[in-house]
Amino acid sequence: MEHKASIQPVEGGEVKLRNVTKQFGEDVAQTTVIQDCTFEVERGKFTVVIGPSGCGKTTLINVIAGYETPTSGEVVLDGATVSGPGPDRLVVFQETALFPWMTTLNNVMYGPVVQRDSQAADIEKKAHELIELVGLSEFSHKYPIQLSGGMQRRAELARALINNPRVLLMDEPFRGLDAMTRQLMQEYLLRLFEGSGRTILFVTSEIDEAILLADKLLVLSRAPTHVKATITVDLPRPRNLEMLTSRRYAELKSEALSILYQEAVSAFAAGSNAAADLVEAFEQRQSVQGKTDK
Amino acid sequence: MATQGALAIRHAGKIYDPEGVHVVALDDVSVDIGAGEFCVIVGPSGCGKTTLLNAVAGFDQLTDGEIVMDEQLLASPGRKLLPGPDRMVVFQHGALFPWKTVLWNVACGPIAQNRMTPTEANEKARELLGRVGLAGAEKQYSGELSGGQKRRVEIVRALMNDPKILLLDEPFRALDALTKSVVQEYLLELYDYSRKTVFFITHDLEEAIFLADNVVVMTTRPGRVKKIVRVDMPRPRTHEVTTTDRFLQLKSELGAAIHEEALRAFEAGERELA
Amino acid sequence: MKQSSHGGSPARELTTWFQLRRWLKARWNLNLLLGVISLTTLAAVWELGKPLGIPLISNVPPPSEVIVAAQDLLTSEQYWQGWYLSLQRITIGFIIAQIIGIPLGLAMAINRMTFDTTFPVIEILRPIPPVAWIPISIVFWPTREMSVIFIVFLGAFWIVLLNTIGGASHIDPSYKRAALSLGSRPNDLFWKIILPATIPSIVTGMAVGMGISWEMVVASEMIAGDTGLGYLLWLSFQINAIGHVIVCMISIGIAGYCSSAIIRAAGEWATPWRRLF
Amino acid sequence: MASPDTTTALESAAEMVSVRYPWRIRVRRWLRSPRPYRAALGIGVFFLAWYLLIDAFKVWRFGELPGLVNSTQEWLSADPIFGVSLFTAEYYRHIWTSFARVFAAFFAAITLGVPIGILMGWRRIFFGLTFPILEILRPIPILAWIPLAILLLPGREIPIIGLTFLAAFFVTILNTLLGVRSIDQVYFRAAQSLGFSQSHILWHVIIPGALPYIFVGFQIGMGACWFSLVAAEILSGSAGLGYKVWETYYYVQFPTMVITMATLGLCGYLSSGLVRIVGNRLMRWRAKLLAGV
Repeated sequence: MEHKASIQPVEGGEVKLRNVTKQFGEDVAQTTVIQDCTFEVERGKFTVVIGPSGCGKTTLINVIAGYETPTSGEVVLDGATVSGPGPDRLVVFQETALFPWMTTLNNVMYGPVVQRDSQAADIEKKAHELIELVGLSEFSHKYPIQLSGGMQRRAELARALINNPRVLLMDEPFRGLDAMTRQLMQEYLLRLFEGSGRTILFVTSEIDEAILLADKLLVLSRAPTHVKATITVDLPRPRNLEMLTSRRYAELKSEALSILYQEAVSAFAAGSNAAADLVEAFEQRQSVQGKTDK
Repeated sequence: MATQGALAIRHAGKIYDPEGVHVVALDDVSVDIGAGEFCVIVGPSGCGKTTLLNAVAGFDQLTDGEIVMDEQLLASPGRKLLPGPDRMVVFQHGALFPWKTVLWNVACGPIAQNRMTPTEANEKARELLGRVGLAGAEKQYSGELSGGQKRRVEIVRALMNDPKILLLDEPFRALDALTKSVVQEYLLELYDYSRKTVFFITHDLEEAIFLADNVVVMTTRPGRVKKIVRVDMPRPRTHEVTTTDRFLQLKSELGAAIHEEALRAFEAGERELA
Repeated sequence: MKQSSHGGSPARELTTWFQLRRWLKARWNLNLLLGVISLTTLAAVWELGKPLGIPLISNVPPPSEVIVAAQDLLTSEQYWQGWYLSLQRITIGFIIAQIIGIPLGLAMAINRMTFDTTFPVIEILRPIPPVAWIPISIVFWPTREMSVIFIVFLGAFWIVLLNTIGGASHIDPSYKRAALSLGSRPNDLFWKIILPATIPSIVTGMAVGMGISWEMVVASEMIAGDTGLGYLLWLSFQINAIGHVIVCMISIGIAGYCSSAIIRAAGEWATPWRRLF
Repeated sequence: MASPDTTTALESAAEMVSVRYPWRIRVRRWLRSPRPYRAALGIGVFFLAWYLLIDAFKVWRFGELPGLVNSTQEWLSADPIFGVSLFTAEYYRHIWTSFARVFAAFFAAITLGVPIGILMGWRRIFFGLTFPILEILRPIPILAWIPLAILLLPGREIPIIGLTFLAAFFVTILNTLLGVRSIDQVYFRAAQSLGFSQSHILWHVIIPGALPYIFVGFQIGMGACWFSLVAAEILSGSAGLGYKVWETYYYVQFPTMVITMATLGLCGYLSSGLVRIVGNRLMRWRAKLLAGV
């Protein structure tokens, strides 16, 4: 999978969250999903957010993308407060959100076409280039239902990239793919973006995926969500799957896991069934570590 | 040690739609699993792993070859095999009846087969559920459980029937990595406790090595046996083995083979759709 | 095939036989066979009902008599005029129902204010069976023709309206979000996202609505009409020409089936993205 | 089996069991939202339009129709001009007659339709034998059966009930069939592996698994019952709400016509509500699943 075209860097892309709080509902039914969340997505870096399932990661992405307005606090992109969705921050969705009634080509062309900022012929040319870049040239006239899971994710990537977003928001984009396809997609993503200078905010619940991709790893607390810890991932680039066996990787992983563990314990104490799985996972790991330390 | 449940698959072949598209799903696959052995099949999507499992379970018929259990011919192209409680299956997406409680789900097998009275079955079910850390969940509907809990209940349900062999079809696929590791350990614990023969299918190489006595790597379509590797790490295992040198050695030995097949499958998949 | 590679297998002879049976199975469509059996039995029971004196069925003229009646009816001008008029009523009433129902449904799904004010009124009117509107429709409309069309309209209207609302308000929010992110204006959002995403539900609503329209045209022609297939059915019954009654029933069945088939085909054509290959 | 019909049935099945907050919170929320006031506005405009178009200005043909004031007065009057109001026995006699017919027909339809539907979904041979007949009969509108029903069935009462029955019967069969077919194959496989007997599979897999669809069928069937009941009563009845609608037309008792129509709406609404309540009771597992507990 070699590609001639490559991804050009863009201006800007620095995202700052300042004391963002998001609440839903009112009265007795009110819940706070995000509480006083402050962090920074550095320009040109790969920032990964990890947290226990159901902790409000998707809400966080929704707030940054502008689909939800924060109850208090603000999201700042390159100095300007975000006030709604826009093509400068594009989301690659968890379950694919390609429009099923459009072919791959039309899906990719959709952004520039509705923004009406360039000639139709230019748009189509550029769309074809990007489709080739993600390896889907033969599929440009197929509908999403006719593509495999991995292809759909790549088509969605192309649909986002054609708009030259300043930040790419990826919300568990590889969820639902099988282990093998997932690894292939991770490698693919690394090759595509390493050295491109693009700003990416990537959300995941898989620790291995998180460390493999990240420059900076943000560990979230359970709901109400805030950043519990920031870990700088200093593994060298370009990265490959073999790094998953390195010593530094193991250190980073256990650092992240111990933070996640505390969160899971408190979620479990609060009566969450999903957290039960996690607490057990960590307890197992602890006993393992205890033995190896001896 | 188990004396029952030795499974031999000899020259298994499966062709879908011989007149039309003629898809060869399995081509001359032979696997021998000793009684009480944990055998894991790894391979990319569409390599015929599930076809093989379905043939053993009795959901599907081979078009070639035969399946022998404990020296007895179970199935061959002319001999239709029916599903039964001697070969219990744990399904990819789970098959707990969502309209029943956990206890009912676990206890229903022996009751339906008239092997136990409801009281006995419920008692045994409670004991086994306790063993996998689910005491107190009996009265919940199975749809209310978390992913990891569901899988545990399902394995317990299978074991309740005292099968000769357990067939697991990518049972942990939908779980995240951490949850997966818990359920894997529970599975190993139950395996050490019951010593049933296990036939396990997965995509995930680490999972395969961690669990298996033997790892069988299959090629992408048509499914053939590419490599069989014996995992000689001692039991009982916990996740600490995943950091040992032997584990990493096995992983790199098998990793290359699997990566190659995965890529081939990936490209074949794209060609097929084009 | 590669059987010789392991000819020693005890299953070898069986394999050939097995393949033969598979082949037979693939050619010999079991369902087709069963269908032929069941329909032949049905026809036989119907035909023999009278000579054998089977209760209920013996009152119905057997197929042989129905065929004679059909020959009789198929040559009459009134019959073909019935087809023409019923189809005309269906078409007009049905199209009006789409013209009003689809935009109203879309408006209700998009605009909360419209929904909140209109939906309660719909909830009040909808449970009244459309047939019960026939008398008031006759009183209101200046001609019988108009009142029949109104009833047909009413039959299709509710279901089309409800399906449009349902379809448009259950669009996966991630489609709308993606579209907004990519810079859609409200216009784009409506024409390029909401409308195509609603088409499958609209088609379903139309297919069901067409069925109800036929019910309504038959009912209103029987009750209040003086032409059309429904009226002919009722007339035949009143002059005790039971063979004609059955021919009319079959004709209406065929007409209904064909109109649904047309809608299904149009739906397929309008939603190419739902086809897998 | 992803036909469009299937998806709508699924959606309505999902709607049937909705997430429930405590009622006090629901009421408070509802009152705080603009919805009740908008609803009041919508209904107000409807009745006002009725009043203005008919009672006040008699616009065009609306002048022929029964007015809001007349109809309401008649309905609430202790001594109604045309003999039917909330305070007359005749009113309840008609309601009772129609209700009795609908429920008799509905129960007959479900006791026959559900087993047939289950057999069709479960047994391939039975499906092959019955489905063609169903497919041939189904396109014929229920109301086109009226002459034949009168002809074949004895008396005046049984043809009406028979026709009402037919409406619900087809719907029930079809939805039950869809329901059985919608059950994931994996549950059947699990049941086979677990050594379930056929009756076990029937009671513990097929019936609970198909129940959501079956109840959607019941709801549609209940609607169809009222629908064909009215037609049958108009054409051959001598009592009942449908008959009354036609009679009031015939004798030009228009206010009573409105009363009867409104009553028909109310009866239809109540009976489908009843089906829904029973369905929710029987499918608690689904309520919990959908609420995401």
